[in-house]
Amino acid sequence: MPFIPHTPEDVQAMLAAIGVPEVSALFDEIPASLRWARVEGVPPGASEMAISRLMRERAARDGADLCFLGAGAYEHHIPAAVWEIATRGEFYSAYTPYQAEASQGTLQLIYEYQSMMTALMAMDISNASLYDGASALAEAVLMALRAHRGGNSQRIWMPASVHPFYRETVRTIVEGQGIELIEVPYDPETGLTPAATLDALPDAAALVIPLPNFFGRLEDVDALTDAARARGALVIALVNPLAMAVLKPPGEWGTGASGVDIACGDGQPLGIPLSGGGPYYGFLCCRANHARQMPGRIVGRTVDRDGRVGYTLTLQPREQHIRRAKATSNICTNQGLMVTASTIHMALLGSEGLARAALASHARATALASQLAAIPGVELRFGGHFFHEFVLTLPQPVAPVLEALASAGVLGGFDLSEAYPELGNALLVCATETRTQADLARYGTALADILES
Amino acid sequence: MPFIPHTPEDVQAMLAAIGVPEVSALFDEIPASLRWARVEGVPPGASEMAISRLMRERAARDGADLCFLGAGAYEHHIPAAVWEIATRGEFYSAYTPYQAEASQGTLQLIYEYQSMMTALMAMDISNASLYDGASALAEAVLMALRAHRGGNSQRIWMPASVHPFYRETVRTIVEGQGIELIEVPYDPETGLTPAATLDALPDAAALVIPLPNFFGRLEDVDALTDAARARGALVIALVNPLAMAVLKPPGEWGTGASGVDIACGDGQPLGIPLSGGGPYYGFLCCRANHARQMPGRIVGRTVDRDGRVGYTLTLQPREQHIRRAKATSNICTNQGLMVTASTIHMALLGSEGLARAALASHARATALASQLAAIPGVELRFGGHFFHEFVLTLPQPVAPVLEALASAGVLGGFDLSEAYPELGNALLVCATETRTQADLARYGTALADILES
Amino acid sequence: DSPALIFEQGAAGRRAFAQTPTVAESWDDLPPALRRSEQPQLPEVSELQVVRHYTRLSQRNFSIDTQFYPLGSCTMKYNPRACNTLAMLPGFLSRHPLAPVSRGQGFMACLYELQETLQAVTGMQAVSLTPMAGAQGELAGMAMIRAYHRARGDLARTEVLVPDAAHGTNPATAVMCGYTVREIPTDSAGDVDLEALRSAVGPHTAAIMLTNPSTLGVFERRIVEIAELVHEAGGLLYYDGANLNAILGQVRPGDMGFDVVHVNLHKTFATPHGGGGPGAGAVGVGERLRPFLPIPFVCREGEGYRWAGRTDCPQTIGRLSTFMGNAGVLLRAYVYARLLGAEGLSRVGIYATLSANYLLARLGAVGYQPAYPARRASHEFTLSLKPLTAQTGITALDVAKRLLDYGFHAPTVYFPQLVPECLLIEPTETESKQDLDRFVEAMAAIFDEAHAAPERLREAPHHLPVRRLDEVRAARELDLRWDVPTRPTQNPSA
Amino acid sequence: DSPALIFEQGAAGRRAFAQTPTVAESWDDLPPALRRSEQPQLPEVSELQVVRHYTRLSQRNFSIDTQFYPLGSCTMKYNPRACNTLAMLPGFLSRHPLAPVSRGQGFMACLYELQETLQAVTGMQAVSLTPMAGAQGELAGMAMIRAYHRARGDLARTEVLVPDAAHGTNPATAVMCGYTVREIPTDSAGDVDLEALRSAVGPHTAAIMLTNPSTLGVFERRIVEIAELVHEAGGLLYYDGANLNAILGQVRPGDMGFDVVHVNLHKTFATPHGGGGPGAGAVGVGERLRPFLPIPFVCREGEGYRWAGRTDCPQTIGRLSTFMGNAGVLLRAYVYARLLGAEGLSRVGIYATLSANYLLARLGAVGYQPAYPARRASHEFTLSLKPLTAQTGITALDVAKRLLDYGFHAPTVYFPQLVPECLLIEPTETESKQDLDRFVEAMAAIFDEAHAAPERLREAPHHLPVRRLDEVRAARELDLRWDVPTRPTQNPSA
Repeated sequence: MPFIPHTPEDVQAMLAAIGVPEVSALFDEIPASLRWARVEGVPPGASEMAISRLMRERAARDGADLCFLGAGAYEHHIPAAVWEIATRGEFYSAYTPYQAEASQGTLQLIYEYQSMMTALMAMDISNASLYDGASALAEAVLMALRAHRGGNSQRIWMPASVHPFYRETVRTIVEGQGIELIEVPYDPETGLTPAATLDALPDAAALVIPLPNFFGRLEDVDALTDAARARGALVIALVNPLAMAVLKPPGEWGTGASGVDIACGDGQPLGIPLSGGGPYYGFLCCRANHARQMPGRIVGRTVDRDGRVGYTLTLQPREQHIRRAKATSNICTNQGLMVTASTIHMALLGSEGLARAALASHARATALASQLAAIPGVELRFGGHFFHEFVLTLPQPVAPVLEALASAGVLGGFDLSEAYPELGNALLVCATETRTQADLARYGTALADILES
Repeated sequence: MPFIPHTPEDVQAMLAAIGVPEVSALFDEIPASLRWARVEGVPPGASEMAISRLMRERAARDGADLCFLGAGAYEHHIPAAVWEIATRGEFYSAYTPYQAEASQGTLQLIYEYQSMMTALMAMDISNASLYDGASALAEAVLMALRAHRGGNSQRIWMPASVHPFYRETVRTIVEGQGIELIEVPYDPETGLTPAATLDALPDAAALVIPLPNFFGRLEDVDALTDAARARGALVIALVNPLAMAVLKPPGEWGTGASGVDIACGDGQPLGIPLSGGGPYYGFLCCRANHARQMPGRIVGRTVDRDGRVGYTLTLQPREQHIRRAKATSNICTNQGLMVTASTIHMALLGSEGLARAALASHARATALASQLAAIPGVELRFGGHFFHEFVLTLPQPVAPVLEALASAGVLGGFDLSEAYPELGNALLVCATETRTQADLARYGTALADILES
Repeated sequence: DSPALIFEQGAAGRRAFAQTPTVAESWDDLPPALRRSEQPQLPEVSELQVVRHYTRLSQRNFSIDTQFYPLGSCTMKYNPRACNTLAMLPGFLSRHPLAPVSRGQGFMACLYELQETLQAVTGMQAVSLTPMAGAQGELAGMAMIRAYHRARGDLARTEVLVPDAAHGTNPATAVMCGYTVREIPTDSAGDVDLEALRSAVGPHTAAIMLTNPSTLGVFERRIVEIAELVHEAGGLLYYDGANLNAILGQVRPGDMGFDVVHVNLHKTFATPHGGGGPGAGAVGVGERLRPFLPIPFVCREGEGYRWAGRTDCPQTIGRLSTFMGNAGVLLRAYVYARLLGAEGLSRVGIYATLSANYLLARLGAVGYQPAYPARRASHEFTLSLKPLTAQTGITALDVAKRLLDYGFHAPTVYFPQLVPECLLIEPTETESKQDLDRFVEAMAAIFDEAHAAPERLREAPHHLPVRRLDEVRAARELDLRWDVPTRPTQNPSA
Repeated sequence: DSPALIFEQGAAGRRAFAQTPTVAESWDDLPPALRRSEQPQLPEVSELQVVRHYTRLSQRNFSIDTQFYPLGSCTMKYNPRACNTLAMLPGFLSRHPLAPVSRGQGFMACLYELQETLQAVTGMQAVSLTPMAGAQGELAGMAMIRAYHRARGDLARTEVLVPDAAHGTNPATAVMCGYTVREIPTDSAGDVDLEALRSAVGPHTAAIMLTNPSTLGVFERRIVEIAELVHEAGGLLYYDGANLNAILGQVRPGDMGFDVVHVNLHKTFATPHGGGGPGAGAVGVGERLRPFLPIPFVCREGEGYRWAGRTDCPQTIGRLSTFMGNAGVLLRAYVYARLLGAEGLSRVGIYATLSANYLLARLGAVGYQPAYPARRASHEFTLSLKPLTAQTGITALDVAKRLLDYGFHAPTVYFPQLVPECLLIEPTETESKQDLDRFVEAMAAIFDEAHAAPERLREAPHHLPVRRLDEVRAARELDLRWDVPTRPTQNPSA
């Protein structure tokens, strides 16, 4: 009986204490017609030895390729210490820190996380995490609608330069509440969202501004922030947190560094492995005046009865377990363990380390862009600045090329033809600091070979 | 400066406190002729990211073959919990538990280890570990010579059926003290050491008895124990500890279960990965009357000033840091972390789990022996009982066959031709509980193909 | 006092050098207007300082690996270490979510087989693994119900029925899906008040959300009637899987009449709680809701596996996460399911129920008052401390805090709200009888203390890193981050 | 009280079922006379019980990852986590020691490059990695010296010279190699008494064993004269590498005149101490001793690597371990060396020395008495508490135990024995100035307590899991294992 410690003697003693002759009696309140369904279609149990071998064999078939995929998930160096500590039983198997006295480790760590994330974003307040970047954007949208004064607008300006899966996720999550997502088109020449585009659109409660955007391009965040403010809209920044080590943080966007209202994104680049798509975590920061509209858990510093510093969950009346139907969100479980890892990661790299990782990634991507664009028929789709990810156009359809690259052990990027057919044979390519010159050359050679043949 | 936290400001403040202008002044007592040697021939430092990639690439070239090698190191299932707990910082980075109050975790664990190991061996006392099986045998030999009453014999009876590398290691370690290792021959028909063989040999202080012996054969330990005793010699058991879950333990060998004096061996089969040969650990148990001849650390249970139970290193006057030239051994560092893992492993498997693992290994080996012996020209070298390891003779030289098997991804066993030329084209083969029927079949097919071609 | 914050341990310019790229690349090609003018104030510490700080912080936590957590409704069972080790194999960790499925059939096979297992244990027809927690599973379920009614043109169904004992996520989710919530009272025996339900249900009813066994720790005995009632009115039944551990392998939500179910893998399938997450809230549906499943899910094609998306499932409610939900959590749950297998999964409900009823009997004998003394416990049960409070002034909170001193995590307190001074206790199937007995001993000692030394309880805990915290101050004088001293501008890559 | 032993938490028949093979195979083909008649009394516990027990036990330890260890002569520096992660990659862990070298060139390359690195930092000509700890490195070194003299037919050399301040392993090792030990006194400045050495050295001298810097924490200034003296007499010089951290990258033992050196990789190369091991004690030799190196070591052949054995090295002293020493420790040391590189290795000695001299200066200012006030500290230094003991009765042991209460591991006490009431303090290069300062503060507080509240110190520690233990009782009433209650015979595989 895997993981069940009851011996036959234990069972007899327990039944005697309960006063029933056998275990089935404990289920006697369940209607007989429903009882004793058997689990069918599930293989019999196996030992850890057997399952370990199965999983090792399955894992060996995966993850060995040279990866130039980004598109929302990025392969960065993660110090060994991060996960050796994060998976310590006391973090890994702890419950949500509702019993503060028995959870000071997790609580202090989250307080430090909130401090780091607000520093990185130049914002006032951070929550303790949401599920992932896409769902964090959905929560940011809902939060903005709650926070938006002076109007009952149910509209959000959502640029087409936002990750298509993010947009789709937001739609799934918010559409039950009758919220309208107004697509803000991008300029097909630049891959950017001109601030003037908003002029043609109806008023909205908030504008989402991505930095970098899905194409790796750097939006004119100051102009967009100003334009949204001029229309009375709030601003939601959607950012790559690693990029914020070198790019202007959301708290300083806009004329006079007025800053955005809400900043969100996916914390994956900060110490979270690719892991097939998750678990990652969503971060959400806001200005102080929106604190009570914030969804999710928040940790505060306080003192105990003896005046000693301690940490506790605070502002809980926003949450579903207290406020039920009137909560700011239905969120309960978040991504605590990911935040644990990410906090350790940020502490290890510090601002200098994060800046270097960001710029090294960018330098690798820049070098790769030059190499690939030098291949006959391959072109950079957009001129100008990008950040560690860029769009190429190929002289032929992308899918078969990617397939051929994969056969050569190279994951060449993300095919944009489905989400952005107007871009033609477009491919989104990424390189991070983990890629060496030799890796770049390998990609270049493989692509050239495929296109030639 | 990897791992050095000193900032330039720190250094200045520290130098000021010392009262020297620069760091080089701190080396001014070193003769100038010797100073400032530069490290040459060592590559420059690299980031963890770069070295991680290097090591991953190197590791990927290794350990992927299907292994039928035993010969002193055995691939058994190790529960994931074992090393996840053993590598916790509090075990991994702790020092030797000399400060008992600050080391109760390690000390209680070693006390539990000693309890488990004495239970497994049916002996009175266990130390806290030695380096590995071979060096443990050397320490056992030295201990036997100290403990041997009634004589100044410097001779030890050492069967040729003991692992040749063990014999060589013992020789290296003890020969400085003028100790003579008298080889006890085995019967080439049975692979066993007949007790009567001792009759032809001069007296010795102790007899080493392996179980199983190097050929996987089960020596007649009772007869050998009795024969040694009859000659006034002590008995040293050299055993595979996993086998002791099902075989008669050293404490019960001999007529009337008189038991041996010393039991030793390699703890590797109890939760230690193959890891290219180490770190493993040597275990050493003895009867109570030999306690003060035991080398290495020993933990005892006692009480503190308030009468609470606690654990501490004890009998330290045997050791080099107290007794210096008169110590029982020069050993200082042992294999504490391996013992930590092994204790957790034994606790997880229990006696039932160990017995099942032992018998499953044996069943796999038995099945493999039948399959391989069915290949034309392949024969079991010795008839009769063996334990999870056996000797085959091949119709052609072993080395090229092993090479061909390795090319097919199968590590076919250990070539005995160098150590035992008298056995002809002999090959020592092992299978453990980790091998499936499909694995056995793969070996059989590969071997048949190679021998046919 | 609490350890110094990691920020306070730093010194300007200190770094964990092995972790930063050795070369500082230029940022000259980034537009000056978009460059960061000041480095963010992150800790400046050595690697050893980081390792030591977070290792020591971890020791200030309770956890399953160190304590028994009789935490009702949370199913704090053992999280097998193999699940972690195997989900973190390098091949899985380095798999990019957008990598072609041809390069990850092993990963895909695990997810597919997990879908099948969840179908089997819930009695559902199809499963999507993408929801990232129970609450997102609820969202997915209610969104599917909404999509179902809309697809039929049945737009009048604006109301969702929720029993008053339900988890807070239920009403919150219904609201997120645009529904009005109508609470259904519980009768004195702990069952749904069937009369109240009958009068509430109607053509405006979109669904009822139920946990069975309920949060009161008892099995809803008239579930078949409830299902008939709601179905007859055209509504659907949502099963909140939070309490699935109670009936795993014994009863299937599908057989009870539920149309959709979410499974908290971080409860029933033993994936770690991680100090607050990640979880996973897979959803299973019957035939009616199958067209609306969230994407992506895994389907089989020939010998292999591929993602199913909008093309396969045009009526899908869509995506709930950027990629494939909490994939690593799913791998852990898969390993757990394989270790247990069919017979092992069946045992879970049996032994969880046995342990709960045992604790209930023992604590009743000590003098604690069961909230529903005439009922069997499911995998959990409720005590009401009201009599004790009346006698001694000692509250559920006092008992909870005192338990921490005895080395046990507190049970869930003050939930469900309809039981006054409630303790909700769930031992799970993985705690040994010895540990259950030790818990009973501690509860008995506290019962005695409540009468003999109530002050000691009111002041508890005494032996933890901090005593009771000033939560009013925490909420009033918000201190949510370390105050950053300003630092001069500098090129972050200098 | 201490937690119950794991044995005491069991119940007959309880198991960690996922860990035992599901089938109990028969033992019928094993000879009945050799079958075990009673199962060994191992714990019978669940997996959760094991995980919880050992997790909790671990929390009862001090360790580098949680505390500063100013432990002289032990070089308790940070053990980088990457070294562990990378040495435990599945490919390395599953490598069988007898696997053909063609199937493990990555592993072989690591060992070869580590040999090269150790040659470079010690100034030696060849290295063997096989010794499994410092003491075994010493054994290897002394055995080589013995083999060298014998190979030359020089059988008169029966004596080994050892300074009185030497580590206990030095004389113990000399004896294990069949030598008589002659102690050489230390002069008042902490150097070897050269006159005494001169009168001791002669044709009977096989070697001198030296640590430089010595265990007194000072550099042996006349090392060149000592080397000449011993060499002229026909003896060799053995370098005990325990204190190599002090001079890494600054001075090489080979340049000082040593013929053989061992390197404690678990000190200087930051591999973990693991609560007592495993270590690794690689030996390096000059040309004279090269023919005697222990086997196996790695040699290069063409593009690849292979083991060198007796064929390559016919005069070898032989094997010291069954296979290749503590290979996994060697991988950790290799990763460490690569992370540091040439320049990083050079920094080790500098910053270790800086930190030691800083602590020495600060503690001297507090009022503690340096044993050699006129000398520079090396990477460590000695204090004598004799004046304090005279004034207050407080001993080195009292100070050590009180430090534990302050959250610091104790320094080495009562070693070297020639310094009365000795504290031997080694901070290493990986502790930050803040942590050194905190240590000084604690030492200052203890200094004050020694005068103001000596009872508090004599009773220390107060805040640890246990107070001072009765070691006399431990040695007199030996309790070395749990007392096993007998259990009836049964077939272990039933």
